[in-house]
Amino acid sequence: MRLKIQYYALLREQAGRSEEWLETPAATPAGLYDELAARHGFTLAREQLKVAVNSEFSDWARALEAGDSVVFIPPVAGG
Amino acid sequence: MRLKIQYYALLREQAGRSEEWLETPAATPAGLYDELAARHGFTLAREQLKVAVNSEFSDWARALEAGDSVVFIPPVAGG
Amino acid sequence: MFRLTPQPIDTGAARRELRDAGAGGYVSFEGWVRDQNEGKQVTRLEYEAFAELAVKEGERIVREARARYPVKHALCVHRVGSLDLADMAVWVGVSSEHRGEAFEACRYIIDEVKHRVPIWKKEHYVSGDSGWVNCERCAVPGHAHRLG
Amino acid sequence: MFRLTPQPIDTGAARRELRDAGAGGYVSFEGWVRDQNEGKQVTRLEYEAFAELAVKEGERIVREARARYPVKHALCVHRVGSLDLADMAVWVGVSSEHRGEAFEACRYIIDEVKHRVPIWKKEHYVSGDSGWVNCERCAVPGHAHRLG
Repeated sequence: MRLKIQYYALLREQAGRSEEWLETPAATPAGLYDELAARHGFTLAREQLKVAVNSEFSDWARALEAGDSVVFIPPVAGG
Repeated sequence: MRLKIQYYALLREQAGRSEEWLETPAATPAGLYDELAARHGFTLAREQLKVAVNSEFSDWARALEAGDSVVFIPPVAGG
Repeated sequence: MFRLTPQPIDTGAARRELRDAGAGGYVSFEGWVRDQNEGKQVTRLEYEAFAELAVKEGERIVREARARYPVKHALCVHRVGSLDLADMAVWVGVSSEHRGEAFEACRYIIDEVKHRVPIWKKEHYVSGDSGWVNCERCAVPGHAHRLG
Repeated sequence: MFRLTPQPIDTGAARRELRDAGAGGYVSFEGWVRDQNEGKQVTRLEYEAFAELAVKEGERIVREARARYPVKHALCVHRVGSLDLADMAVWVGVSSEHRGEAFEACRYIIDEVKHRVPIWKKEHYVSGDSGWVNCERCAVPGHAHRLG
């Protein structure tokens, strides 16, 4: 399944890119993060993050579909 | 004893003046207000007012001295 | 600091007095003249102050706020004279390291100013009538207006 | 309403959007870049947003505030990009008939925005080091900086 991943803040720096398209066997955001954390050496644990699919907050166990756009959201610090 | 009285807001309108010098037998602000209320037809009861002597809040039973400046303070409505 | 002014309040200048390199939060309050009050249509207002005591009491309130909350700077400016609808009657600004104190101190100042500072407000209504706010029920009907 | 802007926040224009003939109280909050945070001397900041979701979530927060408190208007504008010391990072303004609701709603919006809206802040320090706020303890020391 082919997915689009966008990276922000610390994850963007650790991934060394703002986005990528990925062919993945991951069925859920949880599985996808584990795969990407291993590849990019992410230092944030999944429990510290939220996840968005197609620009809306999502459950980690949601079934991903081809073409979905996924964003992992590090602890925010607006204001 | 000669005193200076300044009037504001509703009391100024009811007294028809902003200030006056007055020769009075009143020994306290309480006595002075009763005298002036009778003369000027003030509609506010003394219990609704505060009083200032020489530009500082005062007790109604304070002993007035010659030359004191007295202001009766109707319910305020700033802001 | 507490000031009275017969001129429109210059909020830009007032705000600049609160700048501080260590301040991360800034809260301001503005009181605007509404087009109605207690069911009556208002056309304009007059504010009158016992200036000397108003400034003293206003300064006391700002000092109290600074003693209660660890803020960087706090200032209140109150307008006097004739105001039209939507004009600004009062401005309060507070800067602090963190936002909580700025909110609390700003709220404290405006609440106390409204209750304690010797400033009075006369409302003029569409009906042609007028009245001193908070003194209306006290006064004989029409009395204040007749002598005003 | 919630907006992101890469330009300095125009508070005068934002405030004008909140004018209302029936509003008697107006409360605004500004977040300023402080010269230090958690004991470190800050030289500048970068704010980065996941814009599409940030605006959605920000709009939700403002709608929640309006549902909780009977306010006339409410608006939040958040800056993104590179900011210097004393620059304004975020602005919240609320107008309401009476002041209590404006204070409550303004506080609600800034508190929720800081916790929920996907915006991140990278601090640059006098030491030459830098770090993503709230992620520092999570990250391997120096890691973020090395790749930054």
